[in-house]
Amino acid sequence: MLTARGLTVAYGPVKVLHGIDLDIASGEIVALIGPNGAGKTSTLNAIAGLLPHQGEVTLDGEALPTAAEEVVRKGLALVPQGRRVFPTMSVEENLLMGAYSKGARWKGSDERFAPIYEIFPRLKERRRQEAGRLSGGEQQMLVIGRALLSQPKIVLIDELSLGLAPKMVLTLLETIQRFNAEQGTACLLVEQAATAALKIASSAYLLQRGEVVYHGPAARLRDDVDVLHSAYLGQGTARRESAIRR
Amino acid sequence: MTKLIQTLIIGLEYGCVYSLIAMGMVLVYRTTGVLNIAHGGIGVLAGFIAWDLNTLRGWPYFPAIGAGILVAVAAGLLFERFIVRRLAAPALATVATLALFLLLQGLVFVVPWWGNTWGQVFNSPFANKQVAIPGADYSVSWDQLILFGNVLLFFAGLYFILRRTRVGLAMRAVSDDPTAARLMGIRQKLVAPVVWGLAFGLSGLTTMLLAPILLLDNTSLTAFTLKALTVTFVGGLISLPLTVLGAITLSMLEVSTQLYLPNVKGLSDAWPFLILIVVLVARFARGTKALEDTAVAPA
Amino acid sequence: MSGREIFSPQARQRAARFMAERGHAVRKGNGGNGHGRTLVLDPAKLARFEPVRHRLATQIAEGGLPTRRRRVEKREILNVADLTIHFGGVHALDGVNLSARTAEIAGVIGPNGAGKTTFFNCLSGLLTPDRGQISFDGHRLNGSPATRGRHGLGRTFQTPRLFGTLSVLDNLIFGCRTADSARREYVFDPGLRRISHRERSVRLARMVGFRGDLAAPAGSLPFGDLRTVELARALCGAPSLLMLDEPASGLDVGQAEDFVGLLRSLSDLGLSILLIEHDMSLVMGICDHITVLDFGQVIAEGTPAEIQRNELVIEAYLGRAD
Amino acid sequence: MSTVMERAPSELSPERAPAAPKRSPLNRRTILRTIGLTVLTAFVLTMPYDMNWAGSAFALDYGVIIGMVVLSVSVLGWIGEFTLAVVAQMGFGLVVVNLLQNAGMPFLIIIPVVILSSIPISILLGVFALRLRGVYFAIATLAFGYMAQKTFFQSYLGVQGGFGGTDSKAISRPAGFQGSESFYYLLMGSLLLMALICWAVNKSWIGTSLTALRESEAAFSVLGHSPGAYKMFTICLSGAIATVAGAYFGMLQGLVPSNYFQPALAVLYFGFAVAGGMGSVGGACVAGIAFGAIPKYFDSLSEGKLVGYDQFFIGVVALAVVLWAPGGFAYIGRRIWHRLEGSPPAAPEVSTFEIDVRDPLAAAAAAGAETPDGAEA
Repeated sequence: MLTARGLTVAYGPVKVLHGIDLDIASGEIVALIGPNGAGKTSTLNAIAGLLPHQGEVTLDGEALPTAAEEVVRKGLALVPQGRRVFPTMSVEENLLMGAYSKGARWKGSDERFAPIYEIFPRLKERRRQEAGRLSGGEQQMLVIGRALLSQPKIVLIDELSLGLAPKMVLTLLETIQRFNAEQGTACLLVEQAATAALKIASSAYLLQRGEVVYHGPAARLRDDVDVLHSAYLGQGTARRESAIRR
Repeated sequence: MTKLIQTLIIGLEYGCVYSLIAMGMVLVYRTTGVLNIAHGGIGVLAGFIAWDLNTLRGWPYFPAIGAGILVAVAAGLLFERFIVRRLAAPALATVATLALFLLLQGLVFVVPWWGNTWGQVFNSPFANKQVAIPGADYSVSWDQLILFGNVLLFFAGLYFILRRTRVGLAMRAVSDDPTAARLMGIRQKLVAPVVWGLAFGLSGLTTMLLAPILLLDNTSLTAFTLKALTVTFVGGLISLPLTVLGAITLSMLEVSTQLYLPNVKGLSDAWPFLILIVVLVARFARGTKALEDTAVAPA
Repeated sequence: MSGREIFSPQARQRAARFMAERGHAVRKGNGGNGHGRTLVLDPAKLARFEPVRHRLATQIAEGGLPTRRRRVEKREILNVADLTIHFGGVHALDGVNLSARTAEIAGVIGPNGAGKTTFFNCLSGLLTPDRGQISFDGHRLNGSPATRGRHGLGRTFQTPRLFGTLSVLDNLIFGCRTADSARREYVFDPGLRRISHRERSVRLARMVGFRGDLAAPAGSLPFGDLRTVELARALCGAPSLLMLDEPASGLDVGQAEDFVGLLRSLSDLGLSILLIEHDMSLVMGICDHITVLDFGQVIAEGTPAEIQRNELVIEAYLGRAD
Repeated sequence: MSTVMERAPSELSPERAPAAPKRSPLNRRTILRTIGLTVLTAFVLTMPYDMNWAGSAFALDYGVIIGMVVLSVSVLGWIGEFTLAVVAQMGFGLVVVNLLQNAGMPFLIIIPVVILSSIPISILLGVFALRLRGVYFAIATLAFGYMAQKTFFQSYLGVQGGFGGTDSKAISRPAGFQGSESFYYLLMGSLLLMALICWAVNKSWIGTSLTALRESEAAFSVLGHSPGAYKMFTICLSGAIATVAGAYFGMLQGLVPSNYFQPALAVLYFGFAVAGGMGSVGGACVAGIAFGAIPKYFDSLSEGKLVGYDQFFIGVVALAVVLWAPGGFAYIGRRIWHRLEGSPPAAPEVSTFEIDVRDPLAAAAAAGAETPDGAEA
């Protein structure tokens, strides 16, 4: 459904992505993992139109626009890194902004928000509270809920686990899995904490220094702890990489 | 007692003016990152157009001020479309507003039939009408009441726009986090004109409300704008309620020193500076820990 | 004469001697102190660093790198105790303890948002911590970043912060001025104090492997050169502790290897280095001691080998494997 | 460069080495510079007579003083700030001159004392500059200027119409410089001296350091240089210029009511400085003289019928500068000069005027979101 061909991103003279290819089928959960500085976030930001890039990105065979505000209208939502809630707006208002691209108004918003409140009952309890005062986990729930309200075909989630307790990460991942099973929303997860993400993903990409070094079933990557270990903590990296490529 | 009521009323009056101006500037600053120095100048343009239509061309009062405000709104839209949008950096756009400010202050003299005199009388139909306050030897003029009423209406309207309407919510979203707002599908190209139009219109409205109380001249709003500028600082150029609070505090202090301590020369005019120092000390004693741009708080 | 040229037989000899010396130094260090380098350079690793040695040899041939080895005294130069800072409700650093010794490379690693850069900013005085003591070179470290800089705390930044419109040479001279006005000795090459700013700058630029035009505005350099020049500028300031914030990110493999060789060599000459780095193979390869931060807390410290085996570290990086 | 050349000529870029033998552009440059300097000197010396057709040299005197004020604003561009307190500083200069003249001091003592007297006020402003940046600093200076006018000047100089009442507030020109033309030479000489000092400072290592400070304050400070000291120095330099300008302004006008020192005027002067090119010495002088003198000429030509037109046109010019030449007159002048010389065109220079209007923290956070380290760290 979402395909990227030769995606290249450069910050001035520094190339951080060297023409990578990505394929995500509809209804699939894909994990994009790799160490710091591998270019994961740049990949997401480029696809979502926040970064100028080269290469072709298509959604359902249709080329995606290059401006972020237009991309979301095509059915691709990005949950950016760092829980970017609108801090001075209430939870409800944040959610309404999530549905902005669908032309949402206050009228009928209750029905619209109902499924989100069902997944995250905590949000319903705090719906009148300022988003900036929520806890980290609640903010993460809010941004995921907000992204889902644009009724995307695919949602890209950047560093779900950043700054969250492991238990909260598991809860959120389970929710994503459930939502995926029920609604068929595809999902591209960028994670540094790889193990958890690999558990719910069906396939995975391992990124290193702006290049895809592994693409295949998530299970294989999960089982081969050594490969992961070396990718992250650098033990005989070179040998392992060549092993993966084979 | 009379003195107290007088203090309250005049203090409130100026507080309203300061907060109207300051809010217009904060609105623009928050959503676009531009400090709109021309805020006072736009009001002068609108005021003179309304005065022109009313006094020179014999239009009735209300259509005339309506037209004046409309011109201000149009100026805002044009300024956004042709100047702000072309300048990528907010800093440059700030300088552009400064240029606009000079241009508008001079404009009054350039239009020959507006006269080179300082100050035009622009009375509202309610001039000289007053309401006595029971139990005190003091009366409120209708113009003052209209000012209060309008400010309340404006606050209510702004509150409604920012809380209930799509475009208002979008404005708040942009001011909270421009990048996240883009990801929601909010188009800056639609929000920015609204903001500039609203701010310039607000400036026009302020002049209309002030003109009956003061004379209309090319700097009628400037002195207020400069004070309001220091007031916006109290709200850290960010918070609307804090800005209003700062405005009312400043005006109350000014008026009460004038009335109660008339012998202390200059104290009433020193308040903006003194408040500023207090705010600075408070802000930095509490500690913005970052010395410099490197220090980005973790996300 | 550029770096690409073939050297004279003498230069080649000196290069060979240097390589032998370095190999020797690494092994000797290994046996010398208790917790030192458990990293024994296996043949595969050596092969990987071959280009570095080659390039270093080139630099020596050009008179760039100081070759004279001195006996280096090892003592604690930096001691951080209970360093704590918070932004709003987030504890960016929470009771961090760390120490660094002269002539060693200490690494600070950790996942995204662990507080590594905040830690550096607290050390160099750009941020004021809520709590905690930093003692450096025998006295308590407080005061402005400038004072700390003059006390010998040099650093680079995550994104290189060169003075873009000034020439490369001016950038470097800027560093040298500090060294002279603060009367600092160059730990890694005392001879540098005796030569002019200009000469000193040129020598240090060549030493870090900068081959470009010294008169060019620093802003026009390619990214890799920005990093090397920033390093050279920090060295010009004659630091006794050099803090490097991700010095190898954005560099290609060859440049990164140059860096490794250079840092190792500087440290052998007596300079203390504190390093934040993402490239784990690099960190594991050159650090004597590693501290791992997560959520602003020290979750592990030890030698590279110990860190690689540490369960907590693996968990912090990979998430809970259950 | 010499040491580098001697040590290893090949270490410089290959383009630089062969450039030396070409002598023809050098000659052309020398000729052009000589001609330019001669014309400029002749023009500066004869200006009051060249401009005779337009009225008295009074307008020119006024312009030169405004040139000093704009120079003072522009100098602050070296540390990337802008000030709205110059008008207040002018006022203090004027008051000091008045006090000294009443005490019977000669001119040669007055000016050094005026310069010294500017330092405490500059230091007060400098304390703000250590804490505040960009618009925040400007607002602080604005509030300062506002207070100075409303309290101190109003009580000392009196408001418009009142003129402070007595002759004791009148300021006289120094002996020998009573006429507009002779006073012009004094003023022009002072302006050129100030410009020369500023130019020399900017060319020296102080200027280099200030550039470095502007480019990255963090890097500047961790290298062991104190940003505060450099900022304080620049503010003192700027303050001294503005204060001396105020002293001359008093001598030119004789009696100045406090109304003159309204803070809004500082906004106008800042506009001049932007049009001239923030941070540029020459640009500031040219813009100040032009924007100061030309409106005065037209005022006297039109017998006061054109009062107020100046602001309008200055506004238009400033807007045009912002839109098409953010580097100001200085940038335009440099481009023309390079074309004349036949040397490669000046690099597309970014305006030295870069105030970060937003909260520094917020701006850093916003920038961090777009840069690689923000994205991945």
